[in-house]
Amino acid sequence: MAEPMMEIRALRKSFGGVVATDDLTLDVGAGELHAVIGPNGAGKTTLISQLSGALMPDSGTIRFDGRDITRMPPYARSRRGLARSFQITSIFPEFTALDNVALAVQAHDGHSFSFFRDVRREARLRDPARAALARVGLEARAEVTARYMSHGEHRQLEIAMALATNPKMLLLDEPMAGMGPEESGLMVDILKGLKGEQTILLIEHDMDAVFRLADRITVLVYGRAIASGAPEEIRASAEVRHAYLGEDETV
Amino acid sequence: MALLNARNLVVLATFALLALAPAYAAWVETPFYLDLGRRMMILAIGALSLNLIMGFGGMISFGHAVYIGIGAYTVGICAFHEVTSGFVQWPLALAISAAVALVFGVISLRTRGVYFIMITLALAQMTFYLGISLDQYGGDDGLTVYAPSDFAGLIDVDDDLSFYYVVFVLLALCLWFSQRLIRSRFGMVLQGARQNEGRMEAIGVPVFRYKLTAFVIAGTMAGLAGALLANHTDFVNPEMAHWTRSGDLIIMVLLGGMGSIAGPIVGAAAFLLLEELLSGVTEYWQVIFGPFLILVVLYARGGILGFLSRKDGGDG
Amino acid sequence: MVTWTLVFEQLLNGVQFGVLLFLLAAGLTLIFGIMDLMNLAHGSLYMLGAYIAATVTHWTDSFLIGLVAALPATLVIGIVVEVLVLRALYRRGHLDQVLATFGLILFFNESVRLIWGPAGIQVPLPDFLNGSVDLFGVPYPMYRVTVIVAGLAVAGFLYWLVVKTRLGMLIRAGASNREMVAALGIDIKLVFTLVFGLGAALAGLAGALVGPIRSVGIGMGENVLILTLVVIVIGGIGSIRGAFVGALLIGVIEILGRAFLSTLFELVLPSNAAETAGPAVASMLIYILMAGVLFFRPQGLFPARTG
Amino acid sequence: AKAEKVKIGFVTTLSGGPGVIGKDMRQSVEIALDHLGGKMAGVPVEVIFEDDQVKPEVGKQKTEKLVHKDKVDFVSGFIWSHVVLAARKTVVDAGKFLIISNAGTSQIAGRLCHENIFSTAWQNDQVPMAMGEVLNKRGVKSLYVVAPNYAAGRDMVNGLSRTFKGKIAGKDMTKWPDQTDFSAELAKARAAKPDGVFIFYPGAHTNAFIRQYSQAGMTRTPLYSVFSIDSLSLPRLQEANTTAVLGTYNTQFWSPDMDTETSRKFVADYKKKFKSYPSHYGAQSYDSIMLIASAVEAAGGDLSKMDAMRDRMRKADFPSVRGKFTYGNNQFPIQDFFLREVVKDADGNWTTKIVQKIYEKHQDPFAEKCKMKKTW
Amino acid sequence: MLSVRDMETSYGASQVLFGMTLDVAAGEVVTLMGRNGMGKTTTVRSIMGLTPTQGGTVVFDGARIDGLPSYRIARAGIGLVPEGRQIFPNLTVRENLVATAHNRLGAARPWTLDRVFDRFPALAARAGGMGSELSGGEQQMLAISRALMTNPRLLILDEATEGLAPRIRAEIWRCLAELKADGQAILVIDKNLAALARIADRHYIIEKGAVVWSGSAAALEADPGLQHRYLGV
Ligand SMILES: Nc1ncnc2c1ncn2[C@@H]1O[C@H](COP(=O)(O)OP(=O)(O)OP(=O)(O)O)[C@@H](O)[C@H]1O
Ligand SMILES: Nc1ncnc2c1ncn2[C@@H]1O[C@H](COP(=O)(O)OP(=O)(O)OP(=O)(O)O)[C@@H](O)[C@H]1O
Ligand SMILES: [Mg+2]
Ligand SMILES: [Mg+2]
Repeated sequence: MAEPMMEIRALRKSFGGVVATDDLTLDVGAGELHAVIGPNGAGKTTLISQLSGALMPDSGTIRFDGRDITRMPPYARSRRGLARSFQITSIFPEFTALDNVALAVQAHDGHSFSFFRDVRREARLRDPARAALARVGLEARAEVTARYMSHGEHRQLEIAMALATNPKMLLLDEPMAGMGPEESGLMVDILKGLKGEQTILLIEHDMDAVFRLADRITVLVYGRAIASGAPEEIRASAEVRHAYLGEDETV
Repeated sequence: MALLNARNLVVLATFALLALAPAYAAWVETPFYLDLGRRMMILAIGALSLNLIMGFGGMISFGHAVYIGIGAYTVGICAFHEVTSGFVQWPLALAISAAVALVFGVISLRTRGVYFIMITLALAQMTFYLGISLDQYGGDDGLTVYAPSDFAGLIDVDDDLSFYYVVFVLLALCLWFSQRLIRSRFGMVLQGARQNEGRMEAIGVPVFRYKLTAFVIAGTMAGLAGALLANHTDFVNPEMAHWTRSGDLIIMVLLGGMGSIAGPIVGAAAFLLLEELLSGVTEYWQVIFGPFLILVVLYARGGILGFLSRKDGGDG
Repeated sequence: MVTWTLVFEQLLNGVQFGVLLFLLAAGLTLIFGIMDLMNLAHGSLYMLGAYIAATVTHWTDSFLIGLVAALPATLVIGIVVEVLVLRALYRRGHLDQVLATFGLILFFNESVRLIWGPAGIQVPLPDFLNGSVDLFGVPYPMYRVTVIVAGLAVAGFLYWLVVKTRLGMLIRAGASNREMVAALGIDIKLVFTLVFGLGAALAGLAGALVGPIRSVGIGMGENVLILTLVVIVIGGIGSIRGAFVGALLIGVIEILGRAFLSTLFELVLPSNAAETAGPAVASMLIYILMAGVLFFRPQGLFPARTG
Repeated sequence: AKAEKVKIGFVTTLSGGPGVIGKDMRQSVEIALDHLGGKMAGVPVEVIFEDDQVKPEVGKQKTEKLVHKDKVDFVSGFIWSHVVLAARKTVVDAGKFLIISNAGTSQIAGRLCHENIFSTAWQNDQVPMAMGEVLNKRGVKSLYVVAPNYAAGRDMVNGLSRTFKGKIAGKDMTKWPDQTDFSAELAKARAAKPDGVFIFYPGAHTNAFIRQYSQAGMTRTPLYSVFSIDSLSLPRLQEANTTAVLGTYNTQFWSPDMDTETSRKFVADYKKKFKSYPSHYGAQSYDSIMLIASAVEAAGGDLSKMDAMRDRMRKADFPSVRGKFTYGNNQFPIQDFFLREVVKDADGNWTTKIVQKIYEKHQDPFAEKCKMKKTW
Repeated sequence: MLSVRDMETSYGASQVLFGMTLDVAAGEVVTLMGRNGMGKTTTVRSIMGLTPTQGGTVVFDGARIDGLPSYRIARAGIGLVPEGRQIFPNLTVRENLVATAHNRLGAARPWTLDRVFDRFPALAARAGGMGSELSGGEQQMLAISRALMTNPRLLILDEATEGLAPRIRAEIWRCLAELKADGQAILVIDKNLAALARIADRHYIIEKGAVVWSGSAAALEADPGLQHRYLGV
């Protein structure tokens, strides 16, 4: 396996009595699409929040691209090329779709202590932003104020913002949630296109998509990885079927 | 959006009125209008600066008058110690307000929302009580500024008319600066942080630094208003930093229309004009002014400018 | 010359002051913390409570009747204000609410001046409340003891109401998502109106109680409003428990600061420096306390557990 | 040439709680105008009242308006030191007369004195200085002092210390203006067991203090006050039946029972018209108008004769409520001060009564800081 | 039981629904399908009185309910599981359930706390925790349970399985099937075609704010072209 892009060692996080991440150890190889699945409340979002810096772990370490980032603030991780999308839509509602994405581009284009130049005329922000919107199929909605977009469109915008910065690694928290079949299909295609170039940690309950995309799958239950392996192995595992997939769900 | 919509017209008209007020005052031989106009513009600078952090950055400071007070006291104390050169006083006023804003910002920007409102209020009240205990500078009686700022003959601040235009030009400069600022990268970060701070961090922006910078810029601009106010009233006093004054500034911003750059100017003008007109009608003028504010909130969302742009069919 | 009985008496003073603040803070934390309505006019209701109680006391020669009359009167005023003005503002931002309720302050202050004149009113105390009782060797004004008891009773009642009853749950639910509460079959407008009325009545009660101690006058609401905001912010907005602890904390610290800070400073500073620093710092004390609390706990002491 | 009209701008506080002072001042001005028949030297008089809202900036702006828009000839009134300090320059720069009816700031009495500024009141320090003498005479050895922590409050305490020879057993400077609960201070005062308590509280705070004073069971300790108990606060105290205030002492240059012809007439007419006693604020305002009237008479109604008007005013040659007095070099009165006691009048209303003259022809200590020389 | 006729709804200047018409009979399970942004949620909000309509009528149980405040519509017997869960974050799980619970219409076998906890043991385990602390899927279960606790005659679910683990999702479908068996009428919006097909009696496909196709479950399954055209599968 290639040099891991992200190494998680003995990560632990508890909320009061709930242990949301329980001595988790996990590697994500460079260029790999690694899916994390597991029942609701297994600690998937909590994991992503710790990786992105929104939550601080109680103990354990996280290394990203050869550096220990365990205690780094979120913006610094983002700068190093770690981008996340949110499970619950998180955008800038008063900006247009294009402004939303352009802001993400700007965040990675040096500092923003520039007080005089009109950003809306800066091609080096606008062009990549448009490209990212096009990639998720929102180009026609570029000038719509984000607040006025539908739920599914918000999800697409969310991904565009994560993509716009050409990150080394994407943390995607249920990108397909709320998308219709057609949009889901589009998203699978997008992710397929990224595969190989980019390292991706994907959380998703849409098993169709997971089995079509993932190089490796880790199953999380009560904060522990109960299984990890290639899609076929996971699909075959009785334990996983019992804990997560359910008996009669056809995939 | 058309350039000449009602909203821009009101802003232009306000500026035209302010520009021509001295001529009118001279014509009707009522220099009082000069005084009124000047006070309007000075407070407009204060309101403009507050709007930068409040309207665009979502930081509702209930202590913004402090920086006006500090700017004013700097000039007053300089004059008291017979340092009358404006080239010393004014930059010093800006520097000290900036420094205080930096310290207060570092303390208060750890908090959000209402907690932020209250901590800025607390810091302001401490400053206010400090001013009251400054016995050597008159305590709450305040300090008379015996000599106006002296610009070595370049500008005569003691002359009502030339001082008027100094203020006018400074106001225009502040407006222009704010306009550029809001549309810059910095402005985008500021506004983005208001809408969704967590996301801002997640896309890689250390929000605190930007908010702090905005806080200091606004404090400095308010400090300028303070330096002007000291020369306008020839008198400084802790009252200038009282929380009710910060409240007045907030009202001006809201009245004019928060989030539009020129709104505070219209708001300051409307606030002072209404106060002047209504108090001429009845000594119980607040019985009218109070409900007027309520009506503005209920029926003119987004203040005066918001109201006008909606009439225009703009998208708000 | 600090004796233990003096310290004890000052503590009592602090508690009494705190309890009064709690009555205001409880109403405000309900309205502001739970219903998320920034109501600057809360102090005006306090003022109206005081004026109404004073007036009725003079009409009827009975302080008790005055006190009792103030409650329904402020309740009704609160409800009218809510229905006419504030109802439309729940969905707006805090700033719109600030502007509108600031307008209400101006309106109420001037109306009071029109009706009662600028001078203010005094409320005589009935004889049975005028004496003092012996509390562990300290003669303490009977009336202040009454205030303490009344405040504690209200605190208990509110805790029960908000934490234990279904109405309390609905209030809290409505605060986070009015639309959903309505969509689940609850007339949330009515609930909010009632809660607002309750908050107003509590403020009115505080005003009525304060009449015989302090003076009843225009603008009495604004000073106390700031103090009340400080209380709920220290306590954690939206938490009745926080309001209670915050109020007692502020009450006691404010009184002890005023009482002993100068003496304390005299021990460590040259006397003329102590003379200026003492009162100055005593004035700032609660603000210093608040800034300190917020610096270390940006959500107050008892953060209301919201999402 | 004779002016068509004498215009007087009168700046005071009409809104909010302190509006009660402004109201008394305005009513007294009305009495003065009644007495003058609405004319000075045959010229009709117009008085324009403005509300300063106790804010210096507003006071300044209103003064600007009076001077530059209404074009008044005299500006009078001013309760608050900081307001008059802010407004002073506007009047003086325009070459108008400023007749201060109350604010007794040491700055204007001293360094900022000006030939066109007159006071018909006093300088802050004088009244507590008189009280200090009273305390010495009455053998008060230890005194507890409570006053608000702002400029006038500190002035009062300093004034007292200039003359009081006993020991200050304790001193509390309370928060201003928010603090209306004095339980902490009163507990300390009682524990200190002083011979007397000295207070200074203007406006509504007085009532709160005295009521808590009696509720705290302090009534056996004599209470001495300055500027706290007057015709504005007494009716309120009576309303609440705060009998503790009866028999307490304060000092002042005037009292409603003052035995001068002008004062008797002023008080009688005021009571007839407004059904209450005027306060010293009112008396001073009455005097302001009368002082202006004397100036206009001297100029024969020609308001451009500034020097003639000024000379006449310097002589203080007008019917003052306090009888005859003179002006010092700083154009503040040199006058007598009295000890007053709170009593019931014949109708059962509470008022103050002069007990004793404390100072004769007293001049404030700041006059020597004024650069003007007395040439009259 | 529910009958919507010619409903028109706009957000400000932009119109979203153009003559939306649909029916749900007692005991029937009906689905509303369509791509993102076509107006499904808006339809639901309009029925519930959460978004004002500009035209059309809504009749429920023989009485007109359009124009009524939403709490009266809910009391008439419609229970909503909204898009995006919208649970009360500052209430505990138990409080979320009981705060608005009711059995106004006197259901014979009402939903109670015990019954809900039985159905969703995950909630029982977190009963004392705050709503805000639940994971996404737990919140979704809570939202469904909360609606059930009002014992509605018509249950509306807007994307109620979004973000649920397959096993839980399956469980919810099973639960809906049980409800259906009990005679509960349900209007459901979901993207999971396979599951919908199994449970629903009828489907509506909407596009640009109006119904473009309606018919039985069998008819839809039999027409892949239709599925492709409107649903993108
Ligand atoms: N802030 C918090 N306080 C207390 N408990 C929390 C908090 N955040 C999460 N939890 C708990 O931690 C556990 C893991 O939550 P998490 O959101 O990570 O789950 P998840 O795997 O993302 O689930 P889902 O698939 O439903 O989104 C849950 O039981 C949740 O209730
Ligand atoms: N609050 C709003 N203001 C303005 N337009 C809105 C608003 N909410 C939704 N819209 C617009 O109305 C249209 C329909 O939205 P709706 O949410 O009803 O779609 P939907 O079919 O539920 O989509 P999804 O499957 O994405 O949830 C969309 O184009 C959306 O942009
Ligand atoms: Mg999750
Ligand atoms: Mg939807």
